[in-house]
Amino acid sequence: MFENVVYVIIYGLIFASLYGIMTVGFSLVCGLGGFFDIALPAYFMVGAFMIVELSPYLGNGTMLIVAPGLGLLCVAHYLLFIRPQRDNPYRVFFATILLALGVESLMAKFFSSGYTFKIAPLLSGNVNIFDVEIRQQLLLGGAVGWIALFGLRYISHNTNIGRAVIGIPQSVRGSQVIGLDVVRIQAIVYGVGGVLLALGAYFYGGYLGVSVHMWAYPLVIMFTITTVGGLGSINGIMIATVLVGWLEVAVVTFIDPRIRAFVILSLAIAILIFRPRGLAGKRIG
Amino acid sequence: MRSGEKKPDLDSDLSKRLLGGRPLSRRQFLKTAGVAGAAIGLGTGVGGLLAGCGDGGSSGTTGASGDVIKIGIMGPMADPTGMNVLRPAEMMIKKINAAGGIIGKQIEIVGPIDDHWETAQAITAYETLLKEGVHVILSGSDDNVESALLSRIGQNPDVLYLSMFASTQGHMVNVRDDYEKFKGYFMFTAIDDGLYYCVEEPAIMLKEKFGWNKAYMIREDMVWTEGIEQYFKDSAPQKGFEIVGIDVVPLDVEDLTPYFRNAEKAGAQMIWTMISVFGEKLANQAWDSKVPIAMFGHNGILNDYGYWERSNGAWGPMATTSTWGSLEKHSPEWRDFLTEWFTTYSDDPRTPMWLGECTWRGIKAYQEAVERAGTIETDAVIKELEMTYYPDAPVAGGFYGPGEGIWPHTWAMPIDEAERAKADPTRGEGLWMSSTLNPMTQWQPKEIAPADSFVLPGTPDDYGRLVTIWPPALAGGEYQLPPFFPESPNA
Amino acid sequence: MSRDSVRWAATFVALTLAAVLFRADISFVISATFFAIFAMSWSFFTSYSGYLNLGHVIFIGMGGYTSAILNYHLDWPMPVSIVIGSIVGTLLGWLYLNPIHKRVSGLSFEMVSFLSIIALTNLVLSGYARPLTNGDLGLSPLDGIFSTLGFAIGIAALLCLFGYGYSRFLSSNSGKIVDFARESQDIVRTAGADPHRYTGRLLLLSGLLASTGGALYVHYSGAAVVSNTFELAFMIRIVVIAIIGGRFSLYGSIVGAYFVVFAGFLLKPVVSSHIEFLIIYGLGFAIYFLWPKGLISILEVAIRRVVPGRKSVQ
Amino acid sequence: MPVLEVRDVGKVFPGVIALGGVTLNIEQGEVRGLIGPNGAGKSTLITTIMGVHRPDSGSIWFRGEDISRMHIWDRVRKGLNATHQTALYVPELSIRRHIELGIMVNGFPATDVMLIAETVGLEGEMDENPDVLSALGAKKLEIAKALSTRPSFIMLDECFAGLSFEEGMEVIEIIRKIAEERQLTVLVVDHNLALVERVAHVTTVIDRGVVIAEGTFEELFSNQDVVDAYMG
Repeated sequence: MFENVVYVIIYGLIFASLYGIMTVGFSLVCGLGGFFDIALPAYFMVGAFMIVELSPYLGNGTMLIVAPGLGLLCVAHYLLFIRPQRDNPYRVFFATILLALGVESLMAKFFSSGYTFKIAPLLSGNVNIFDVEIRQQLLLGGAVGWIALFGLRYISHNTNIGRAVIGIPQSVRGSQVIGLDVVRIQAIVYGVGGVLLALGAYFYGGYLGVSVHMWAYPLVIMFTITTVGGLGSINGIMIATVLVGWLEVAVVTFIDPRIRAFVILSLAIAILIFRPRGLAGKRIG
Repeated sequence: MRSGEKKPDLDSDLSKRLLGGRPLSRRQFLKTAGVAGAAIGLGTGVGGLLAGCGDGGSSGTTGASGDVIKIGIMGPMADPTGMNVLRPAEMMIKKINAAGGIIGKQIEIVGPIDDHWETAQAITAYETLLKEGVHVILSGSDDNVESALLSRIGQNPDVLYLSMFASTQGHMVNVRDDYEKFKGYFMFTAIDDGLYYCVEEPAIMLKEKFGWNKAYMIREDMVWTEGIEQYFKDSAPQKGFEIVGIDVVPLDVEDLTPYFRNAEKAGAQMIWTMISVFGEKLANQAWDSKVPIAMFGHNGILNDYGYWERSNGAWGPMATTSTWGSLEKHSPEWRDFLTEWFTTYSDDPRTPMWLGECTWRGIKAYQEAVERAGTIETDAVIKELEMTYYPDAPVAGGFYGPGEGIWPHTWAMPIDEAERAKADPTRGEGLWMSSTLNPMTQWQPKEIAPADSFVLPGTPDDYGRLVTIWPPALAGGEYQLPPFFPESPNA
Repeated sequence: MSRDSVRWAATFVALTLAAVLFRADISFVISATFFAIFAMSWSFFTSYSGYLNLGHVIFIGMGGYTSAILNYHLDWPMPVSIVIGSIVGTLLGWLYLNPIHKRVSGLSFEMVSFLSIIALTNLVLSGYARPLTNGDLGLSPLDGIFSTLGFAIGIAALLCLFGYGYSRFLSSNSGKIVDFARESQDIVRTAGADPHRYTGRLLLLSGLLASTGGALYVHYSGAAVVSNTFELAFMIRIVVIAIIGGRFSLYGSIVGAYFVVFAGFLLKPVVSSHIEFLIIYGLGFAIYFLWPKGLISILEVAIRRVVPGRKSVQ
Repeated sequence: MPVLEVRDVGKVFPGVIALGGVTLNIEQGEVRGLIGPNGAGKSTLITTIMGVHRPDSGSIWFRGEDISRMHIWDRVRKGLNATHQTALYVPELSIRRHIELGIMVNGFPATDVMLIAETVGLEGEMDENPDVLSALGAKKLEIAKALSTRPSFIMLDECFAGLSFEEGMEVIEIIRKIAEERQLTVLVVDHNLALVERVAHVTTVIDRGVVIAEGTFEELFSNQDVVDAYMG
């Protein structure tokens, strides 16, 4: 029992961190823009394949190329596709659905539809914490994720741009009134989001495998954490991701793995209905 | 079945299910589109709409005249599954035509028509094939699609429908209940009880070799594994196994390590897996996590060589039912087929998967039935197909004949044997032995793999070798403990 | 005769002609008509209420599964189970979505409806619901509806009848109130009405067609399985069709459904399915970027050129 | 008996006490002024009376009935309505349709539309879209929309804001007209004292969420609290 509790706590925190860095970009751009960018999880998948394809040539330096590369890709995506229509959430939603499906078809053309496990870990041993065996690489992922989240939180509270991102109400017009260049801020958030997506893809894909379909579940996770935490709030993401991570592992460990998705989704739906602003976020919609 | 005293229980249970007209089980392996559960391959279905075309009338005709035999092909063609129908058909039919065809008639392939694993597309695909006047349809889609096609199959009993993939006995029950309507429906694929015994048999072998008897089952949350869990509970204890746990894993599972952990904590010495959809994940995560428990089972997807390459041979503790016996011990015909495939195609699927062999068998069976009947007239061909018998077949296809009871007879068993089995339940034992020959293969580092293990010509052989470990007739080597195993796991 | 009735009669004639013309490939026509039904009913609520409803398949699934359960488990005759299924499905879907749309709007509604169908798919497949739904295997074989010209024309009639009804609703007082509710709920509130009463009616009407379509669709498919009812992929297919066709237009959904099915029909023999998807999505994306109002807006321009003075087809 | 009774209503927003126990009685046929400096709680009081917010404490009575927990639309149907500080309209829909809305919703005869249009002086612009309207036109549309539900009591929030003195006088004419012709009770809210003075019989002053005085303008400006509120 004790061992199980330890297991739930540790694994929950690790997954929370991975889910968290996957969600940051999504939640912040959506909070800033008041729209949903469904293409982001597709870029998560693209990032994972970039890592798989480049690592034979770049080895341990892969992430140094892929992370900024994916960041730039996301910025380009924003400038090309989102910016022209960012005032219309429905257009963004529809355009990004089509884009995400197109990206999946394109990737499926070039890559097998199976799973690939070719992301080499930095660390390969196991650690034993209170009788729970954990892979070092996974612990590293969890740690990196939490450092990134706390770092981002620090930046967002202590720099002008950060404060702007957090402080901007959803209304883009509102922020223009107070003299901020919204396009620049959104582009920066897309860039940061892209870098974190790459980081998430490295650990998540390395642990669970990479496939062209690996954006569907992340999309659900992004939606759920954004919902539970509240749109565009880093504190919200941190709270929600821990909640989701723990709940997920706890349901699997203590109750019935088959209702994992149902429990988490029900939580998200209930929060949306009864507390639409999420646990720590701004009111949405 | 395998043991006289418990058979009645199982029978009554089964008969309740089957006579109730309820599908017993289902296998939907390799639905790579992701997961039939939650956020399943958003994309796969979407384009699904892009339907092909359909047929004008509801009652198809066979277009039974002329000098060609038309064989229609449908399935998810963007997927290894569809390719496992198309490629064997193309390879074999080229040969058959070159040799003068079947009873002097050339064979023409119609299609392939993509169904995208999707019901609406499957219907248009099926009706398009009917419109083209095909005599036979080879279909490689899952139970889901087959569920949708059933009512149309029943409308067109004159067109033979050979199912290469969907294996739910419940579908076949339709044949028994309304033979005239469904007589053209054949399931040229393994049936569920066979899948159970092809895991139990090697388990017995390992028990004798290592003394393991604590068995743990991980099954995916699908209908077909429900029935298998029941077999497990009924049969394994009688074979001297102690069931230490069963995990039912949702289809949208991402992380399988909790289940490995459960098994470890339960003191399992072997994990039996019944997985189709997420077999790749299972094997890789087991390898990645260095799970020190022998693991084997039905993981259809893992048979493809492309997978082994992609995963850097992440095979370790896994052994899996496959269509590959050790090459040297296989029939020359099948060996040639494998070799030809491997040297012809460089993209996925690099080698035939399980349903690839089903298609191979299916076409052979059709060819032989037509030759025996001397005509392509449907009823005569059906009569001959029902007599199909391959004692060496690794995979058991199944079909009901007129008036048959609970058990379908299979192509691994002559029809008169099935008749006798009905009369004398105790005969069931031998009967089912012969239908459960799916070999177990294991990946082993080439340094320790035996010389006659499965190495295809042209294989770079970087990742090791496939070794058939069961059944004895095909075995090329013995089960090897993965390097990270403790000397004597939990024993 | 009103302008609406003339237009919808003309649409029906056009669809019938298409069905007769393509009677050799009638299942393709039927498929397109079904998707037109689903897309139009989705578009009716989503476009005119201002709520982006990603849970529309709840209606389709509830109608489909109810009818299938009645037919499969209880052996009710197919026509009866379709009728009961349509009604029960509409009510179940409405009882779930209506309170939610009262409570949350905008992105929140989008998310709730999105997450709901994933949760529902999970539930339908899970062991808990299996005695009722047969899990992943689905309910099969159902009493089937086959691909006949008559059926194609029948569902085209259903489509046009509802299209006409929808048009009438939109030009009625309720429709005019909905026009305000979509843009500003406060305006309707201060005019003395609960805006959700009107958007709720829209939802009910939208659900009725979807649920009826769903009940017919499972019998046409021969089986009720998640992939032709609750699944997200199915939902997205419907959305994509409506976007390509033009989502602020009832006719747009029909154009979209026929366009997408037709494009697949033409491309299939030529290219592999990944490329086929890529072309369709690429085309959809391009169309959407260039003409956000969808194909129907291009068609409108063409019609206006041919028929001078005629106003928008909507 | 007063038409509207506001009994000790309090409303707190996160960090701000918007209303700290406001009591207000308005008699039938009265044109009441409500003034106060910016942020005094005028708008919060109106939105609370309309039902946009629920009061945290106290209650609101309309024609002898407690309406504190009623929906906005039910209050409107009881005969209460208000204009909005910033005009509330849908740019794509014509002025006629805006006025028709309340009439359709309540099932009043269609002839109301032109009557209302004439009352406020919008009859020449009925088929225009509202975004062509001047500031004065927007005020008129607001009043017309409020009138379309046949209210017996209306509240005009910031009804002179952004208008010149002459335009303000025009609005005052409209207010007098509807008060007389339709026997409406009116609450005029603004911070333009000169204009409120011209139309209100009695005026209430609120500051920081509480009523600090009530009476005619003469009475008010002999009250030191009021002077402090405005000067200090």
